[in-house]
Amino acid sequence: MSNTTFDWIASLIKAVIIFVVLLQLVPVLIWLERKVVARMQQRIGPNRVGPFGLLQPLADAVKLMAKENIIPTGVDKLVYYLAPVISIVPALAAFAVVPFGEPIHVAGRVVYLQVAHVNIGILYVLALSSLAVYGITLAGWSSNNKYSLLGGLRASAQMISYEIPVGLTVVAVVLLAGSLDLLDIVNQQVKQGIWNIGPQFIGFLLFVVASNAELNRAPFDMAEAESELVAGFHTEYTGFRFAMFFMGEYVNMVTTSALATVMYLGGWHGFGPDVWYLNLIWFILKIFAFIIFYMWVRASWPRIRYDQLMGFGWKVMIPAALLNLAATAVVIVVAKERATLWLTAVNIALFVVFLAVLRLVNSRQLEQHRQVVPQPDAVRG
Amino acid sequence: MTWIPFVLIAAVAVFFALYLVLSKNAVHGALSLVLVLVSLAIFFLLLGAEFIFIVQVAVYAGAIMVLFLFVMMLLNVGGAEGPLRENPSWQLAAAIVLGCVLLFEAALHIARAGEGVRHFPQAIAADFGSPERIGQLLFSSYLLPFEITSLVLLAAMIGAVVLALRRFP
Amino acid sequence: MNPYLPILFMLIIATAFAVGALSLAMFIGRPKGGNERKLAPYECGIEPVVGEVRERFPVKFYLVAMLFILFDIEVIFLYPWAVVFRQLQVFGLIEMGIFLAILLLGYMYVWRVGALEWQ
Amino acid sequence: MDIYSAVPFSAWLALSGLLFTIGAIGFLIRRDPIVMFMCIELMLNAGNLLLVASARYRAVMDGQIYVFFVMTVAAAEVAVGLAIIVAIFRQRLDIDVDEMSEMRG
Repeated sequence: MSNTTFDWIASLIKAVIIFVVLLQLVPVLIWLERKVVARMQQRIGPNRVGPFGLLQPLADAVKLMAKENIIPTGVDKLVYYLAPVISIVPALAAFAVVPFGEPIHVAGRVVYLQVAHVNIGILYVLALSSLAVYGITLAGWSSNNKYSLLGGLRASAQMISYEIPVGLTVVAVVLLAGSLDLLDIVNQQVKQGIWNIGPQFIGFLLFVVASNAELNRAPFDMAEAESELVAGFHTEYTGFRFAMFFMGEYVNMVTTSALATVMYLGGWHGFGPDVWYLNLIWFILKIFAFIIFYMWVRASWPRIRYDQLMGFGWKVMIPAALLNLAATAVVIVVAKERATLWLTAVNIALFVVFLAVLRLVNSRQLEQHRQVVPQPDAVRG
Repeated sequence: MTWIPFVLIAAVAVFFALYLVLSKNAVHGALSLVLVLVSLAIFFLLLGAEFIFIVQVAVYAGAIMVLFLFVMMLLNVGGAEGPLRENPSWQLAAAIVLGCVLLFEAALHIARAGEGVRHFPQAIAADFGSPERIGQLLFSSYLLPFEITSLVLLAAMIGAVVLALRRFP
Repeated sequence: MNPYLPILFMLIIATAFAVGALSLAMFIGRPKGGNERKLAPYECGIEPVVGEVRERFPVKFYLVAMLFILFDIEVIFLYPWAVVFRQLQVFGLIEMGIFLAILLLGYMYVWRVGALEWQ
Repeated sequence: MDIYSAVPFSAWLALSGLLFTIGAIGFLIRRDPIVMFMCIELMLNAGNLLLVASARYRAVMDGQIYVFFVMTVAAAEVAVGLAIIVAIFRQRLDIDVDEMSEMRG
């Protein structure tokens, strides 16, 4: 077998496996989210279909598939059908460059444990996630419904606003690694002896917040606020077309979690022996930790107001991300070899200061609030 | 055999370029322009311009076209009128004549250059078009243009804000 | 083999899945009659308000997209810089500092003028 | 799969010229300013394609840098150009280039 044939077959197999795994993760995540959120709200969650309600997503899928395919009057049919496809295809393709293990050797050839090993991996993921805006905008526009259009515009304005902080925090990671290749980024973390969550702790926090907003998830899910916008851009979508938006969202969540794992948590590295199957388990565990964190956030915080959301993105996240980037660059130049150590120290110190300031501001606001509203307990009921 | 990707992608690009010019609907036109941009991005990739490829996708397809869509929705010009709505016929004639002249010029150039432009057998390094090389060039030969770029962006930022926020009588 | 070819495979598989699933759903869930009420756009369950559906929206949305483009370009310029930063050292710091300082002026102007407020 | 060895440079030249011509004709025959704007983008991209192709065929990377700058300028131009369209629209509530005669100054 020639080298080229081998490469073709290997990459085809990898592509199919990743595709199947990603699609299979969607029902698992939907089930998990319903269960986790239910438990946090003192409910039980799905428990009728199958053991622990495990087959519930399957039942939902059958229902969605069999639903009547309504095309509302006055929609732009071409765009209306295209929008769900546009929202899921980039989501699936974005995962192609994420590495999930050390390259392994099969029959004397190197096989990368990622669908495509490219030079500019991290930028590729960001670029494809910026294409996700289209699905939402077009869905809102084509539906011939005011609320859909407003929801779509809001969602896309929010997504593009938070793309900039995401990009800026990623630049700080690239500064440390000196490469856009995701494999290099993981290896560099092993080489420097500490995962990037240490020297980039502030960046990590910014990335988690900004990516949560970019995923349109609660508490940043103003775009699909059921109470205000009758569910936003997908109001007029039923059945499987609706399901496709959902799948796109969950796949994006997996990709973002995987990206955060690769950039900040050392990728597939963990404790114990360094064999590829253990590494894979570590990788999956870290991804699920992130996903459960996102679910936890969703269950804990109320939705924030749209003007606050945009103001936060432009006035807090961008300056903070720029400061983080500048600090990283300066420390790298000044501290040279000991940059990692210094960055870790600076980040932790800054975080402590940040917490202290937050506490101070909070208590002051609470004080003012008490003065304005004499009996807050009575008001709250 | 290696002609196939070129012909396929070129056909896609030309088809959607024509669709942009002739379609009645501005939003459909914008979507077809996105497809043209993406097919050109694939060409960039095949021509060894890895970084430019991703910039094309991220900036052109991911940002500039989004602004076009936003403005169309903002101004509600989605379902615009026919493409050739009551255009003066001299304009149409001038356009076609000018187009023919342009094409003829290109053809003339190709014909005159003959074998000269057909092949420069040039091997390229493995990192041709990588972000490292772009960065090295940007911070050596092209340092001044790079800094001036920030002025262009500053001017654009101020200009657009002034124009968009202005109160009209 | 071109390292980007697997991405093409992925794109083809994903598109085939999306189109296939949608066609299947279209086949299974054929509309089963009904009147024009059923096909009317859903706006809080009440009768759709008469008038232009694709209304005009606040200029704010446009401003956000415009600022996004300019900042996106700025971020894109940061990537090649970050990759070669270890070679450039202080020189890179100064040059990028100038670049960002000029853009920060614009950012401050935008903020001062109130383009970032969302009334 | 090297596209470079099979496709002569003149093919890129022809494709780029064709796309540029389509953009130019579109710019002249359409009246919707947003579509005209998109035609300008098409013309810019035809130029970019030629720059990248010649960068490859001469094995010099400068062409790619030019494309990078062209994209930057295009982004700035789109932001300002669309701002002008929005401003005119807000004032006149109608956009048709033939009626923008007051722009002549």
